[in-house]
This record gives sequence, structure tokens and C-alpha cells, in this order.
Amino acid sequence: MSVDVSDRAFDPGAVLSAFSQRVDGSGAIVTFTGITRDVSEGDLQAMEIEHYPGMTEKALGDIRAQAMDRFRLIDAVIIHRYGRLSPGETIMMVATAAPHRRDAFEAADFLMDYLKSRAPFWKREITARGADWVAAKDEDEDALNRW
Amino acid sequence: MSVDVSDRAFDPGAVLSAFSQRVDGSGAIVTFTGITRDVSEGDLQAMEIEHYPGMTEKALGDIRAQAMDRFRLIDAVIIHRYGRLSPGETIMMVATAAPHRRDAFEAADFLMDYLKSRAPFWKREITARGADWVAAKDEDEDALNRW
Amino acid sequence: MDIRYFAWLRERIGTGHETVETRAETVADLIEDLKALSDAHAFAFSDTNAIRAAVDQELVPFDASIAGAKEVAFFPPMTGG
Amino acid sequence: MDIRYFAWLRERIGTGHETVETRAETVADLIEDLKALSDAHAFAFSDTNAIRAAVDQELVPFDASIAGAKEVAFFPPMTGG
Repeated sequence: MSVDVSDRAFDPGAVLSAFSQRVDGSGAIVTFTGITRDVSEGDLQAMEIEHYPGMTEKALGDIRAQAMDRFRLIDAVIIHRYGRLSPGETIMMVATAAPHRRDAFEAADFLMDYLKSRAPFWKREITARGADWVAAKDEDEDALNRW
Repeated sequence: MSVDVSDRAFDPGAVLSAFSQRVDGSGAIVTFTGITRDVSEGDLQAMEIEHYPGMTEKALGDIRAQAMDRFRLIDAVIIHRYGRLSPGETIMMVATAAPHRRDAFEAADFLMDYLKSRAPFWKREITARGADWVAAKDEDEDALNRW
Repeated sequence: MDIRYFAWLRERIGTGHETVETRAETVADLIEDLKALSDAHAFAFSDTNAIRAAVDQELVPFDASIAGAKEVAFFPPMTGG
Repeated sequence: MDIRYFAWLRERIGTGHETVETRAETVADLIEDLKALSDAHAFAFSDTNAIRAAVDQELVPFDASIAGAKEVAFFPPMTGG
């Protein structure tokens, strides 16, 4: 399981346990976990995540392959949910394993930057005032220029 | 438990599960896990980690406080083992939780850089040829200039 | 040709999927054809700076060819992660 | 004054802890006093570039004062993480 797109909840701790047990020869593992957070005005009721089935798996697979190619990694996984999530629920996670810490850190950072702007997910916030699509940030697109 | 220095094994997944459940309001969690790896010539039998009881806890507490001060964090934990470890065992872990991913990433990176060169641990590799103290790397000291 | 819409583009057009006959050669040409289909289409595509396109599930610029494509998708900038 | 040694410094000196009487005012002065104690001490402290010091568990430069200190520790550069 290198890329997993699902509407089911998952425990990031269980993912890290399984990942750390299978990446033999690693000296460093970095994980990033994204959590549904109230980014509007304190009354987030739910986050709905739409995606493009088929393209999503392909895009995440491509992003992972780029990371494996660009950094000295032993393994990398990407997990991303879609559907309706409550505040505080885990949206997504990446984990990278490498001989050295710099590769593990940079690869996780790279995966996140690409995933933000190149994986076909769209978030909608449900609040007391209604439903609003989350706008993409220029800074997320700009972040790709770091690589 | 913000800083934990112990000779007991721990499961990084269990740490991440507990951490992610208590950091309310976070959008981003980053973890780094360090694993005993054969850095010499393929015959590492064990890694012995000596530390300076008292100063260790103080130094880790100071490093954590600096990270909390410098980045916008909700919480941060540092766990580091001492004693005799087998190859593949978890040596240490840091976890950071923040509203935004950049703070979580940078704080974890910062904690690792400081911990490498400012926390009183000394590693000794036990191989078929005997026991050798691991030499500090200039690049680890240099890494502090990034901050 | 199968056309797919996501997020607010899907909402504005009122469907996530439609099949169109087109002689368009590029994504940009196809957008012009789609805008002619209805007021809802014209409104949805009124600001193309806010729209991204994928041909056969590959993100492409608007001048990309759609020759031989089975599926073209339109959507706002992605907000994953 | 309590003196502590760690890692290869401890091994070379043959103990991790000793108590010394000293009139040294700085870490550097203290090192000179310690070097005079035995050949093992002199050898252990022969390359001070490879040694770090802590006064009362705080990392300090060699010109730091040890006035009022209870414990001074010497060790190689740290290799945590």
C-alpha cells in the first residue's frame, strides 16, 4: 500500500507502526498528518472532500514516484481521504523512510507541496452559514517553485 | 509528557496516536523517528547510547521551549532512549503539532538539528571489530546555522 | 467525448458528467464549444484563470491537444492535503 | 568540585566522576589543573578541540567562569538523534 485513497477513517499511529516495521535499513522516518481544522470562523461543522476517482490514484502515484526518484528514499506512502469529515478528523498522511534524515524531511515536504496543488481534491467547508469551497492559495502554487 | 528520556523501547505509532488525540486545534502534525542503522560496514551488532542524566532532560526541555517560542506550535514532544539498542530499534522521536504545515515541518527540523548537537548523548557502535564511539559530524554542527 | 466537472464547476453546470460531440482540437477550443451549450456553461467558464483541465486524467495547459482523448475534465485549482 | 566525564573521555581517564580541589577560575584553568593529575588525564585532554564542557549542566565555552559551580562535566561533541 503505497498510495491509498479512501473514504474510511484511519489512525495515523497505526500507519506509522506498520510503516516503521516494514522499512528495513532506514535511519529516519518522517510523517506528516493533516487534520480537519476550522480555518474559517470557529463554526466548522464538517469538511467535505470531493475527488476525481481514477485521476487521484494516478496523480498520487506520480507524485510518490517523483519523490522516490528525487530523494534517496527507502519507501514512501500517501494516504488521502475523501467524503465528509468532522473537525479533528485525520484527512491525509504521508510517511517517508530514508537512510538519512535530510532526505526523509525533504521528501515529506515535497510530497505535501505537490499533493496540495497537483492532486485532484477539492475541499468544501460546511458551517452554520452554509457550504463554501476552499479557495486554493497562491502560496501553495508558489511552493512548487522551491523544488 | 513533553520530554521523555528512558532506556525502554517505545512504539512510534503509539506515540503519534496519543499525540494526535491530545493536540486539539492542530491542522498539521509532523513526526521524526530515528532508527538504529548500520552506519559502518554492515556488521552492526548493537548501538550503545550514553547520556548525562539530569543535563539531558534539561537540554531537551530547553530545545523544546526554544521551538515552542520560535514557531507557532500547539505542542511538541521529544523522546530519546539511552542504553543498548539492536539494529532496527527506535532511538528517538520528535512530534510537533501546529495550525499550519510549515510551522510543524520547520519545528521538527529545528528540534532534530539542535538535538543532534546540543543534547548530551554519545553513541557507540558495537561491531565484530569492537566498540567505536560515533564521531560528531561537522555538518551537524553547521546545521545549527540554518536557524 | 466524455466531459467531467468537479467542485463548483460541477455545481454551476448542474452535472458532473456529460457527453459531447466536438471538433475542437485543443482544450481551449473545447471550452469555447462548451460555453455555447447553455448559459450555465457560459457562466461556469466565464473566468478561465480559475479553471484547470485534465485530458485523460493528466493535468494539461489549455493549448494541449485533445486529439484521441476519451475524457476531458474541468475543475477549480486543487485544494488537497 | 564534582567533575564528570562521558564517552571516550570517561574511558581514557578511567572514571566517570571525581572530586577535585581547585582554585581555577575558568573552565580552561580547570582543564590545566586536571591535566596535571595523571598521564591519563593529560592524554584525555590533549586535544581540547575535541572536547566540550558543561558547568552545572549548561554547555559553556572554555573561558566561562566556574565560580560557585558544583559540577563541571567534560565530554566529546554530542551525537544524539
